[in-house]
Amino acid sequence: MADNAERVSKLYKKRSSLGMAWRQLRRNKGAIIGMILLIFIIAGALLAPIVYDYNTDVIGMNVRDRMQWPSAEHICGTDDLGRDIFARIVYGARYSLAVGLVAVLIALVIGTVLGAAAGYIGGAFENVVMRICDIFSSIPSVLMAIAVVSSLGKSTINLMIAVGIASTAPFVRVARAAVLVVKDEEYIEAARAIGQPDWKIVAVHIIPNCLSQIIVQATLRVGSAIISAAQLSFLGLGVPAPAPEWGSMLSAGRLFIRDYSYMTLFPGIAIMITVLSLNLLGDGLRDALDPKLKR
Amino acid sequence: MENKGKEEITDREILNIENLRVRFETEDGIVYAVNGVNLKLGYRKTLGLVGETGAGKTTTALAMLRLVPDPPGVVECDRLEIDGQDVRGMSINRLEDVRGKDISMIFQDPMTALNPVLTVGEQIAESIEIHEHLHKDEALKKAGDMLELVGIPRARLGEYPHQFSGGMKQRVVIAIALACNPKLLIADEPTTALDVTIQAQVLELMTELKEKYNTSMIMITHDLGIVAEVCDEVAVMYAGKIVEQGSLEEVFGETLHPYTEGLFNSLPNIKNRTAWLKPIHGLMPDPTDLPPGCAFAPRCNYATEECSASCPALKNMGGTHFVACSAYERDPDFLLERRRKNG
Amino acid sequence: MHRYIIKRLLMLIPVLLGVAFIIFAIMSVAEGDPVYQVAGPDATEEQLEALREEMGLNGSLIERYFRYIGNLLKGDLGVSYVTKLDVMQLYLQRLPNTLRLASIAMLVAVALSVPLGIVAAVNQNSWKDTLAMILALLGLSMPNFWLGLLLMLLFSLKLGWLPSGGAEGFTSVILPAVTVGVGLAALLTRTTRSSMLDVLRQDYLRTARAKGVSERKVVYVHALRNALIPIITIFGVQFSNVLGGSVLAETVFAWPGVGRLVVDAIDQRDIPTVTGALIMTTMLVTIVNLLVDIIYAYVDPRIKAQYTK
Amino acid sequence: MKKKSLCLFVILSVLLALVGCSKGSSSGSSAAAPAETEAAAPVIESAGTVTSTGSVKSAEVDETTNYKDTVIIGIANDVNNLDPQGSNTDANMMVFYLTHERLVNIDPDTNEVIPALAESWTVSEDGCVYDFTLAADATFTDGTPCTAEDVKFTYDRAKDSSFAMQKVADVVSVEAVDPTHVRITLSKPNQDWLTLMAHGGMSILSKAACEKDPVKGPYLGSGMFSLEEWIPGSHCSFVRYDGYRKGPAPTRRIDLKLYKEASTRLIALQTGEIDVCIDPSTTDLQRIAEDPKLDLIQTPNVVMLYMPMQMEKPGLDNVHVRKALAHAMDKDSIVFAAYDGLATIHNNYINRGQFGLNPDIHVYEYDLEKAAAELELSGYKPGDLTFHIMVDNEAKKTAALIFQNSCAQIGINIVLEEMETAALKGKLNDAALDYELALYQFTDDLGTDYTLRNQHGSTMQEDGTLKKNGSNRCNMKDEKFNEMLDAALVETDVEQRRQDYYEIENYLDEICPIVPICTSYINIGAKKGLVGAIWKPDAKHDFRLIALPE
Repeated sequence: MADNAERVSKLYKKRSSLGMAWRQLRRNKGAIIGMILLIFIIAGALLAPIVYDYNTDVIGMNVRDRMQWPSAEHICGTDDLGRDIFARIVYGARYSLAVGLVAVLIALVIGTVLGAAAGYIGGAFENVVMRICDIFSSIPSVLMAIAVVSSLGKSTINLMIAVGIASTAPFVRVARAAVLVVKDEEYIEAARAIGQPDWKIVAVHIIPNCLSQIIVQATLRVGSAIISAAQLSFLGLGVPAPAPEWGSMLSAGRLFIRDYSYMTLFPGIAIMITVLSLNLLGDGLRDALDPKLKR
Repeated sequence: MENKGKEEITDREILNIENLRVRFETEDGIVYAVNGVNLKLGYRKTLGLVGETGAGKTTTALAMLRLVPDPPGVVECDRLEIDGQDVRGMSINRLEDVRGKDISMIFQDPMTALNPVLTVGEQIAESIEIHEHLHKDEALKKAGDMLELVGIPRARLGEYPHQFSGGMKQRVVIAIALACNPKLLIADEPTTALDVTIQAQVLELMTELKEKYNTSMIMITHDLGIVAEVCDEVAVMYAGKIVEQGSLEEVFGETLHPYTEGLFNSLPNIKNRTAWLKPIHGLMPDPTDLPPGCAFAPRCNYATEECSASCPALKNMGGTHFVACSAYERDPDFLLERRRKNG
Repeated sequence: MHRYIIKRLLMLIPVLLGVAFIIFAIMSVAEGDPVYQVAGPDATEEQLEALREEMGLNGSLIERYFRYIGNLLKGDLGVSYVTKLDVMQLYLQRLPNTLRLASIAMLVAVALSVPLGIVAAVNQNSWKDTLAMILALLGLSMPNFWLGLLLMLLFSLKLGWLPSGGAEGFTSVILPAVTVGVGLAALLTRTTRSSMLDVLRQDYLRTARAKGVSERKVVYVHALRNALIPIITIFGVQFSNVLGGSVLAETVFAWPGVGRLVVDAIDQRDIPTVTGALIMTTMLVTIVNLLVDIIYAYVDPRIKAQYTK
Repeated sequence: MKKKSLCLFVILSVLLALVGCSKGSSSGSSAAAPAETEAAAPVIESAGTVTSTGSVKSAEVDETTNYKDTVIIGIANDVNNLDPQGSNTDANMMVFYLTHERLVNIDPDTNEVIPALAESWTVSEDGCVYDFTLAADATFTDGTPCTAEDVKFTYDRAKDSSFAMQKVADVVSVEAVDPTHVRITLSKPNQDWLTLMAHGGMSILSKAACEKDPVKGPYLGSGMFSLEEWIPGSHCSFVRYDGYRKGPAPTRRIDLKLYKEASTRLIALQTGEIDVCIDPSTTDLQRIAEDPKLDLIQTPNVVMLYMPMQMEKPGLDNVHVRKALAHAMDKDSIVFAAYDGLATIHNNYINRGQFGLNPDIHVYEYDLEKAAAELELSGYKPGDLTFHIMVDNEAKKTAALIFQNSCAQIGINIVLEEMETAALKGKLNDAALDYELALYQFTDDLGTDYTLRNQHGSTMQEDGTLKKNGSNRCNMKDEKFNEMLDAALVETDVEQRRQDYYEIENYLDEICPIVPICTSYINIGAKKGLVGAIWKPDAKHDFRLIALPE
């Protein structure tokens, strides 16, 4: 009897959501690899200013040492202005991560607020928001970002805004859908019945309930935001020189691709590994947090 | 020569399974779903396979068609013959010939058993096309006949499953299963998902068609009423094993296993409407972690310490009646409460 | 069904107007007075004023927008500041190239992803599945312009098999199409796989198997047709990404398509061309999405039925 | 799961192996790199005859050889306007040489004015009235005759064109005396005026065509070729006009194809997609020289890179700041890194090869100590000043990065603004003059007066203020400078005039309105055997007689 009860309760514990999410994530080798890689990259980005001096190692040039193939001294070689590519890549992580994170943060805040409000208020407001959302998502995001940057001018901030605006629509959708699901639950009715103001209901009850989906969405979006930013930099619309942004390093290396392919190889690998780790982690999070999407 | 002799022996049985074991190897551990099942079924007979959800009935049925998903399923058995043919070592091509022609299956949930993007006509005709090697138009024509047979106008051949109600869908499923006149029909809880009024109609249709086509049938159900109505033989399953088996009269009249008794006790008593229901307490054991002894012991009112120690084998108790319970080994005169009362 | 299509077409109008407005508004806040790009170094004030008038730069944003839409309805997107040519004509010159690239890229993507996704789903958790998923993940993580550069380095610079640029002959489309296609294929592989896994779990496949349908037919007829529905949706959504992604591939491979037109025009601050090309492209995307929705309705009888009622 | 991680590991190792391979395989070329650096010293190839003006003429067309029907030329900058009075980019100018004619031409050998559409001309005593006699059999490529009326129409139209108006500023009247005679009257004598008339922007248009179609009418000229197809951003092709009065061109069709990426352009040449590659990447020159199927044509150009400083911007209005910036310009490194050594440092304020170039000009050498000293003199502290510098191509970007790096060391912050040529031009032309620094170039060799006046001069307005001239990017308004120019212009003694220009350059050097940086090289890759082309140091090449043996 007691045995059976214990067994049943053990089974139940296995299925409790947060614990299970963490268990799931921990068991997902991909997610762990992603997390470790990401920690390395973030640590590199944070430590870069300690190891390298921005003015001499990263943007300072030594023209006589230009275009040196990878060696013990310069493990990723030097670029056309004699700057150490490895130092620039490590430092560049700061830009890529910052642009990715800030852009997603912009999209997340605007998107979640709008989406949650649309879902909660409903009616004409919802209709207007969703139609605008439709309009935004039918503009190819690269073109949208190009239009924004070309209009606002090239700067790191504008790049973040452009990428952020271009990735807002999915957050609006996710937040609205999540709110619609939660909105009619009884505890919301209860909160309303005791006279809590709407904004508080949304902030305290509704948003935390759709948080997991938003977190998943955000993790996966940071990766694509980094790629978008690199794309814009590649087109010459990104972080201005001499900042060591990966996309602009690729763009600069492209001129020498035929004889100095390492100049395009390493920044590309840096982007790929960063995005890969974010995707691995995002996939893992999705599997763990969002059982509906589980494969 | 030898083959011929064998045929004669097996001629009497449409189905012969010995020591069927199925386990699922998942990341969470190994699920022991079926643990040594022996079944034999004669021509034109109907076997009721009874047990609660998770007992391994459906898995047993799927194993007969070799439809247990692999991975994660692993199926092992000493013998698996349908109409005298060894299904175990059959090539996939041969197996596909057998499925739907010699043996076919009606699934539990008619809502999900039909492909939503194909018309019901196409779905019925497909089976006919495969097994009778007919041209598509002829197959479709025959599918229309089948549809009429199950009581649906032929005109609805070109409609999609979502245009049918649940009972109608189950009729379509039956039409698919019977399209090629199989020798053995497995019906896996065919009426569970249906309204009570429809249940009777569908059941009636099935027995009627079974008679008409001389089909043998395995009726998987947890509804003892249905068993009483349509079956000749009964096998009761618990935790992947058959715990009691025999003719309808034997199992219903001279119930031997405490679990079977529990099932009867869970039914409302029509004669005594004020009597309390006596459900079986507890849950079925975790199939990844089966107890070493009798799987029913933790829930059994008659269990002694010995029951948890060793696993009882299926023993003949006279006639065609078998039971797996160590109570009879300890005390040949052991009687269940139910029988003591009935006398 | 016709009513559904008509309704969708009517709903398209506000979306198209909105798209045009957003792009128009964004491009209007662009810094600097475009008149100086058109005027020569020695232009006088009167000439500048006359030019402003001629270029439609006078009036408020809303006024200019409605004038623009009015002209757009007549098929007039204005005149390029740089080449003085009709923007519509410039756009239409480039459009076939872009459509060619996009459609071949789509084909590449489908050819790579659907079989890969099916193999992965059918052999779930086997090494084939793992390999397919790792490939998809790499494809997803790789910036497509970088892939383009690597392909160019390998196939045209080192091996000399394929041209590195231009749009002449069939071979020139291969590298850009693969470049654009791979990223999309990665996404589609994942979609195909999860959609197939979803379908492969369905009872109706067991029904099909139980009636003796061969495994091949179960997967490719019964399962795939159902799995296609979400794939088609993604396909439609991705068309806009293909057009976006082709901007990069067009830049890397000097492919004279619409994306390149836009990027060049931005560099030249040729606002009418940027605005016109963006608006036309977005409209194209919107219309393609509508078409996909309609196809979707045809593939899935449930949706079709819903709208027929 | 184990399998999964194993798979990932395998893939990553394969990836790393690939990277490793490409590193390994290319170590060969890394060893070759120093050799390339040594070879970086400019070598003029003998693929043509270098004329005294720096043009390179390919061998001439030979009557007996069979030539290919079409010559395809890979160009770096798009042809973006086919109206001669609508733009002034090098790419467009090359087109106007093909499709149009001017009244006069410049002889690439001697730099002298020679007849073109005008077979002869006379100048009045006072140097103000020009009488041109047009070729009687001149026709436009649509077959209609080209007459004095067309010349008059063209010159009148130029008056309204913001691109051409400066060139005809002195023209008072144009009179079509009869179909073959035109009289042009100037307000004052101008030694360089005829040279100006040879500029592509002064191409003669067809009056009838322009009146019929104001946009596409100007495409029609009386040149040896007519426009076949123009797809902006892709290519621009021309077909031979068989009715050309001096006989048809040797090649039937010329196609200018745009390849923005230098590496792609060269590959196209190597694979035979194109016959000529204009301006290959300097890192690839060795490759062309080594390719037995190709010729490398090199000649020093007159494309002078300089940095204008907008003299009305705070900070830049201080001569010491300007001098500090001049001292911070590391021209050596720029030549080395931005041009692979293939450039010549330039310290003068007029172009190489122009009359009056001062050989003893004072040099602002690269010296950060001097720069810091100048900055101190200016009163600004290190860290006070931030300037934006506009660039429009890779070489300039590299130069700007080097400059930025040097300036950072003396405490002047430089911000790079990359933009396309057209945008940069727009900024420079903008009446608001909202820029500080730029890297820009001029290719004028139309006469020292025009160059100096256009680059640094200003014009007195009716209200008594000075207005900068069109190409005066530094926004210098200096009355004394204008007077010195006026004096030099009317000076008839050549030696004295030369001395005058020396003085003017010294005067400019003191003001330091711009920092001259370098002139580089015209580099052309062409298939062996190419004849007929004239490669000009101002990058406006003449393809009329180009031909490639079959």
